[in-house]
Amino acid sequence: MSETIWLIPLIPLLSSVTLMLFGSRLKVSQIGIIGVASVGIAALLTLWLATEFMQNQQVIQLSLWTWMEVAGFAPGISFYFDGLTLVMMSVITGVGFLIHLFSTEFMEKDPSYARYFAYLNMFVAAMLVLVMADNLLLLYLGWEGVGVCSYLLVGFWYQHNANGHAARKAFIVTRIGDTAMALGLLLLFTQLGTLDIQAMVGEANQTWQVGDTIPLIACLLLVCGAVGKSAQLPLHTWLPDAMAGPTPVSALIHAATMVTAGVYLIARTHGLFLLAPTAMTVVAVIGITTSLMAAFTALMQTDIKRILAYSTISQIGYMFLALGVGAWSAGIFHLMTHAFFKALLFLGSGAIIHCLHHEHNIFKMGGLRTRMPVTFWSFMIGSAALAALPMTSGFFSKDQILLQAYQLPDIGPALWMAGLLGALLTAIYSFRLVFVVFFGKANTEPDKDTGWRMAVPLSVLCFLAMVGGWFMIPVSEVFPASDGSHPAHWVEYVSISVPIVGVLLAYFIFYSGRLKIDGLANSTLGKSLGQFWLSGWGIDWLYDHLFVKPYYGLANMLKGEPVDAIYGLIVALNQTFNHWLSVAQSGRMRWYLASMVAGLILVITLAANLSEGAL
Amino acid sequence: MVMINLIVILLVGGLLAILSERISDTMPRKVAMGVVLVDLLYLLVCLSGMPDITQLQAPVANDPSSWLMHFKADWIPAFGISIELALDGISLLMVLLTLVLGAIAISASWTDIVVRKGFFEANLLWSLAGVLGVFMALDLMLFFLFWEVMLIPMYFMIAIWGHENRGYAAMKFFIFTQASGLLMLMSILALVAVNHSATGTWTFSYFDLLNTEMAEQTAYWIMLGFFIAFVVKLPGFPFHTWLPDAHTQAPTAGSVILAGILLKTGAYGLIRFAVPLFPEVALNFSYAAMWLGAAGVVYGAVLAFGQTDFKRLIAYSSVSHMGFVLLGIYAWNELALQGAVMQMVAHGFSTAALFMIAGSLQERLHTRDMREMSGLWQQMPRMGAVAMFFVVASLGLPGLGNFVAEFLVLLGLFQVNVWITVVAATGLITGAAYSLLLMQRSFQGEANKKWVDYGLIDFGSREMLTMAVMMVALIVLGIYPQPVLDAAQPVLQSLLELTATPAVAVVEVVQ
Amino acid sequence: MDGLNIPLNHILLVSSLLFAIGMLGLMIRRNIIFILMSLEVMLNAAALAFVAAGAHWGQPDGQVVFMLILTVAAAEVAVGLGLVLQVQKRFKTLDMDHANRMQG
Amino acid sequence: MNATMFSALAPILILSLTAIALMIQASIKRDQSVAWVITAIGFLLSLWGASYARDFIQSVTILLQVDHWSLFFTSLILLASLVILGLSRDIFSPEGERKEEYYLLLVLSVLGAVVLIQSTHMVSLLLGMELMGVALYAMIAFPERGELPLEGAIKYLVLSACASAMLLYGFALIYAAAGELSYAGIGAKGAAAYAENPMLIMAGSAMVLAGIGFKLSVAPFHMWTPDVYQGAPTPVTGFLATVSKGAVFVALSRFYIDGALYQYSGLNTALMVLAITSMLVGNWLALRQENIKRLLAYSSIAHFGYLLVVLIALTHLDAGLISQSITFYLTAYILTTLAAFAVVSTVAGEDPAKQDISAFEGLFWHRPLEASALTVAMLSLAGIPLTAGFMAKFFVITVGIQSGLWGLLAVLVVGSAVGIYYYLRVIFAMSKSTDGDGESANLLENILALALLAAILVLGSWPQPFIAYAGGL
Amino acid sequence: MLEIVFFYIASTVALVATVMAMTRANAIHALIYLIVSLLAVAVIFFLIGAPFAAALEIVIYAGAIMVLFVFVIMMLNLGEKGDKQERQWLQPSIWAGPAVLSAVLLIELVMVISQTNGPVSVTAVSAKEVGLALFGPYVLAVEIASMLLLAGLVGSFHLGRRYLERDNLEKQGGQ
Repeated sequence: MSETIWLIPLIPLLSSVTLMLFGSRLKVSQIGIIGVASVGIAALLTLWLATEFMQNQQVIQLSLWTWMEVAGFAPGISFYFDGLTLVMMSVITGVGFLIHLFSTEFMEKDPSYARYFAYLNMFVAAMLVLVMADNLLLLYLGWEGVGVCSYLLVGFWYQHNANGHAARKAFIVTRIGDTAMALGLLLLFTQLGTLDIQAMVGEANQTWQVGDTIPLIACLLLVCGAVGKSAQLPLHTWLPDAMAGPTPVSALIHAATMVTAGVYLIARTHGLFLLAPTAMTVVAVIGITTSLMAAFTALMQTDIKRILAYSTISQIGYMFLALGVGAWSAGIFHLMTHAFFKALLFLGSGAIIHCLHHEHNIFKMGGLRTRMPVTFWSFMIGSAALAALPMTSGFFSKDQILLQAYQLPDIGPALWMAGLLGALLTAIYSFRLVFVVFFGKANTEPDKDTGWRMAVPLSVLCFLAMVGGWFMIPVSEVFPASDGSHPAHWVEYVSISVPIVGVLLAYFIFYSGRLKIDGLANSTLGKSLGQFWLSGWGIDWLYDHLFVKPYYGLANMLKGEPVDAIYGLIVALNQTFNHWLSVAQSGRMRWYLASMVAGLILVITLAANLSEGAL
Repeated sequence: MVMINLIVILLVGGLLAILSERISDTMPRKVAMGVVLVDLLYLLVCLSGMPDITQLQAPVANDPSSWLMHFKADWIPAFGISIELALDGISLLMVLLTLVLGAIAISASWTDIVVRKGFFEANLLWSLAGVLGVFMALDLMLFFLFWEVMLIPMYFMIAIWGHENRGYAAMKFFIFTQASGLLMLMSILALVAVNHSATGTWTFSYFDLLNTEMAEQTAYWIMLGFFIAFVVKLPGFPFHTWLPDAHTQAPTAGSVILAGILLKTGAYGLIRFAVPLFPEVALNFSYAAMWLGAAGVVYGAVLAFGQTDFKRLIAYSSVSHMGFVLLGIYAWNELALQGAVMQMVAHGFSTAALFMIAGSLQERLHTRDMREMSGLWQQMPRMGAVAMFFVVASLGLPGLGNFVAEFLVLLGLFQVNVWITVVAATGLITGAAYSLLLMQRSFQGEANKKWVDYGLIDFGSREMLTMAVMMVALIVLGIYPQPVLDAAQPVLQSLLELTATPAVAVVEVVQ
Repeated sequence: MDGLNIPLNHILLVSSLLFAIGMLGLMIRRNIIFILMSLEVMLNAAALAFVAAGAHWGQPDGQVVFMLILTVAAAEVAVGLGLVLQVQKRFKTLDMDHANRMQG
Repeated sequence: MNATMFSALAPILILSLTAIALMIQASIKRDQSVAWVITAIGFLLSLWGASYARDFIQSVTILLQVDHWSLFFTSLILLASLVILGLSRDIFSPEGERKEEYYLLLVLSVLGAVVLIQSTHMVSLLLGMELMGVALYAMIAFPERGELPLEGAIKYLVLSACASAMLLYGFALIYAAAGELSYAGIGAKGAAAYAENPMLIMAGSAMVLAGIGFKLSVAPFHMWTPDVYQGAPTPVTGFLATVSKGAVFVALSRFYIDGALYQYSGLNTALMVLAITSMLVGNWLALRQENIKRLLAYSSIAHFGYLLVVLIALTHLDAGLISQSITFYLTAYILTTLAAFAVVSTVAGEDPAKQDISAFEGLFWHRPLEASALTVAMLSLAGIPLTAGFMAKFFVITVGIQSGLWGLLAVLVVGSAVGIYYYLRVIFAMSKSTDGDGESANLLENILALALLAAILVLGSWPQPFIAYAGGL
Repeated sequence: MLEIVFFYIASTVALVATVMAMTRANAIHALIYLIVSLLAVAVIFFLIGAPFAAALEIVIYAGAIMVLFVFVIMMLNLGEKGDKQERQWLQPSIWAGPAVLSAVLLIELVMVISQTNGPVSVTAVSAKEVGLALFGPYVLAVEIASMLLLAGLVGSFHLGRRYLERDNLEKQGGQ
């Protein structure tokens, strides 16, 4: 098997190309089969690989060919496979397969069915390349590849300008991070002479001391890339808008896989980050800040997908926190569980939207508990996991993160406290969603319930969201072992109880109505704060005025090509001379004579007066 | 002789094309296509007898016999001017690119030329002949001759078959390039004169002039003449303003050749002449040149963003992309140079394809204004998909040729100057901005009602075939660029040795 | 008759004065006939200078040139006066400021 | 005078005999065609005479120098005159009956030009110039209709006479200073005279320069050029532009070289200023000119500016390369200008309305041969490679660089860059698509256009034989 | 010494007469002044030992060429009206600029010439010497001069004949 892991990304890629080239000639059912089966096969292969790996714990390195070889720069098209890769691949192919399956029903009526699957397959391929790459350049290929697929899928319904706008925003904002990351690559290669991750980390440890400047800069540049892709502050603004894409896309790309690529990147290069503690602190702070910001914002949203989007941002913030505090495996673990429950939630919301004639506003839903039972239970389980209620998958992963954060010297407790606040908020907004959508009075009537192709993925994901916390991820070989110490028990108790408090609060506010917050919400402060949170802390507005509008203004100003003005000036100058001289050609002989005499005077002056020193 | 034949075939082919118009209306384009393919085939046949291109010996820069091909015959012995042609890896790449894009250009203009077809195809073939000459000539006078002569057919192509404002554009194009050409002529003659006064012989041969000794001040001025001439053609900021007009107004085939091939002659000239002839001053000058390159990258991108004319946008994107080439050349290390060569090839394909799409749109919609477009994907999904491919290629998606090029340039540049690299790298962001905007305004968005029942015809098999050639080329360049790199490597190696750069590879990392 | 001690520069001075006056006349007169007369004055000035220079060097060449100048003057005036007749006939004026149909 | 002298004078004698033959013919029976044939035969014989005289190289009296260089130019202007003769055949309005004088004047004018080319003495310079000029006045005013020829003629006459007066006065001053009238004598005694009284000889040379500069239409003595070019019948304009200017320039270079005037830096400075103003003024004036004859007039101003650069370089270089450059440049210039005027003459004729650039629109498609010839001529004037004009410019720049005349070369580049614009305008106009009739020129004109076109291209693309030949003159 | 005095007198006459010629409104008056000037120059020629030149100056210049002018002026029949117009044209605004130019030129020439020294030759150049020169080294010049005169003749014939013919035609048409 180890020799054929290249098949895993290749199969979805081939399927994608097939669908692109011949999609218009295939039947809908054929398209569905090709699209789903390719990912299914990839998933099976991954499963096979996993079983092999569990047995022998063998790291696989496979080089297909040298991509390019220039002056010692020789990145290969080569793969590296270890426990971390396995986790990522499993998530990608596994969750990916479920979402593909879900999509066959969800997108059935769309005229661009083939195009959809082509993009989605290509995304899977690119994502697999990203996680399997053994060097940063190939990783970058996957990285940009998923970016393009994300762009294509967000703007899938290109007929609406808003979708196109969202897609471009998604691409360009992440590109900002990517560019910084590319600079990081340049720096790393220049300094270390290789981009091969393992060799590079080894070389880095030889070359640099902990706390050196260059690794700090390199790490920060990589973090920029991660921040962009993973929608962290300050480059998170694209993700809520990216919800313009079809909902399964949101589930796959903007919840389960692509947005966690940043987390993967940092985890993958943790050897570098260990050399730059400052960078790690930065990661942690970014993570927790993002997490809180997003949680507050999610609290105020009314669009079901936007709530989930902000929740994703917030959860990835937790992962960043984990990475920042050195809880590598906890971060990856949370990545995996999050993939399960967030995919579940997105698919659930997709089901709702699908059945509710594309209704997004949660306050126009209500009372769906009885009419869409499968969806209801999916949401219950997913929200529980998201809120990290005990025994759900999210509970285990989040708990680990918070506890390890607490143990960090100096800022540890502060991070922990902030994390707790985030957890509280998470519980509130997730159950706000549940109560508003599924309980109370029905505002819109669903025209159907989910079909089996939607129900099966939902059920499987429910299961995973419940039990995912019990999985052991095989990353112990990848990351340095934590010291294994445990904080005081009260810390653990507080961590466990906070989400429950949150759920209760949500219950009292949004279901039973016992807790009246109208007064608070309607106060001036409350209103403006609410508005502030609703708008995502005004960051979009800020960027709009700081960057977007000035750029448009600049482009508009320069549109007329100011440089050409220089040449215009030269032309004008020539025309002026032409004009003057033409006027001098008046046709009058006496004037001509005068000019000749003047010329004669000039010539005599020059010849006779300047003649000193001749010969 | 092979090289002479290559040029002569095209020249004669041009005459045939004119004559063939008497046979039938569609004959010229067939003849032209045939001629280019024959030329290409001829070259390949001749090459097949040669040692494998990937195992080329490094040509010794000043030893003709070590080159892949070399031909020399007297022309004007009174001044030591000869017909000296030679081929090495880089020339070969450029010649192949020229012929392939030539065929593509003919295909691009298959239907949109309606008057004086014979003369059109003739001009196209003649300009190709001139370009081939530029890429192969190693006698400076001969080089200059081809350099100037290839512009005349190009001028006619713009002036006769161009769009609404063709007179202005053709004139601007010609004056810019000719005026800068005059500077080059002065420089060539000055160089030869310096050599003459040192050695007492008249010679225009590259090989003889390589080792000309001269005072730094002299070398500086002469180098500047070459530099400006080449940068105008490249085009580098701030000498680029002819390009948007020329590209916009030229017929499709003209734009394809202009963007795909003609711009590369500038870059080729820089690599082949401007730096090696004056290694020290050129490298002293490199700082300024690189800033110009970076400025071009940024400026081109910003201006592209502001355009509403489809072709103009692509034209400015060329300015931005060719900025990378300038950067790559003046970083003058192997990585960056390879990047520059790659960029020449990859940009040739990607931009040519975009111009073809622009031409197809113009042919169908009779406008290039993107405000008139919107939502065309619905009517022409194939064209939309193809456009999407080349747009992402042009914004530098990894896996496609342009990325390899830009990354290598940046990588090489980073070793020379960090801050310029940072500025240039912003081109990746701004590049994405204008590329996607292009896509949004033309193919995506709400369908413009005007075109819904307009009976727009999607790409047919001829167009798709042409496009497929370029797509495959870009993909291959993107994931396995090694043949191109191998072909260029020995040459670059020998140039680097020749200039024996004391160029400091010190990284100025901000501490 | 011996030409005696007349300094060369005085003669040349006279000739230059004649030349300048002729030139002035050329520039200020609008009537073509006066213009031709001015030309004669200028040519005459040159002739005077030649003869003087010839005398200075004691060579006959100065006078030879003088005679050729006479020829030139005659030929020019002959054609010039022919043109004057045409001018009068077609333009109905001798004012040369009116002869400015071509300009720019 | 002995027999070899007569042999050496063969071209001049044959031309004189042709003039006499024409007079006799006119007195017997006036017939334009016969006059045309006699003239043509005279030119051809004279051409033969020029090659015959090659075996009798010598100075003929003190006035003329028959050598290879002058014989080459004699042949060249005779060829040019033949072209002009070919163009002159049916340009004059049919109602004027007495056209024979035109041919007589043409022959006399060519005679003047030949004398000018061979002159080594002030007297022959003066006479050659005047002979050429006086005949030209009448040729310009020759047409019996229209006011423009008359206006052109009177302007040319008055201004030219003024220039002659300047020239003569300058000669007088030089003579007063040096006591010599022959170039060689001036060269020999000039330095001593200069040492004694530098200003006199300088002022004299300057005035000569002004007088000759007028004939070459060097700025600021250029103002007559466009008006005369426009007013004169097109073949006469062609004659003026090629034969007259070419001969005068040859005479100037001889004067400059033999008189060793290049050694005076003051004079050089004056020449430089003239060259610079000519290059700039000529090109600027032509920039937006609509009338193609005026445009060519302005273009010629610039071209003689370029050519002056070569003379200035004499200070630094030996005369060999200089005279080679002059030979090449003048040959290229004469061929190119002839081609241009040949086309203008066949296409526009004598109709002022047809001389506008806009009247040339679509010429490419109606009359491809003429359009090609004019295109090549324009490209050659603009100095595009593969044309004779390029090689000519190549010589100028080479010479300039070798002498380190950077300032002049910079102006040359600026001027040429400006020049491209207006040459291209003509080409662009011709390439426009218009509906038009394909009226064709007569056979003779076609042959002339084709021959000139070929000559320009051959000289530009395979110049080696000619360079070698010019080097041996 | 007497010669020098004569020279100055003749020069003064020549200059004054020329100035008068240049400024007259009436063409015939101007012409007469011009002839006076030419005669004065002839005197100078005589004084500096060029009697042959002096004779030619009188015979050809004053005698022949000026008569040409007279004929033409008579043919054109310029009347009082013409004189008036001429006077109008001689405004300072018209002659100021040219006068400055001429003055500058004159100053330059004077500067140049004043540096010259030495008298004219003591021995006069006789007509014989001139004749020998003319038919010795300058024989070709004489021949070419004849061609020049021929050109002048043909040219003026062509131009003048047309004038006369058309005039006659018009008159006949009028009758």
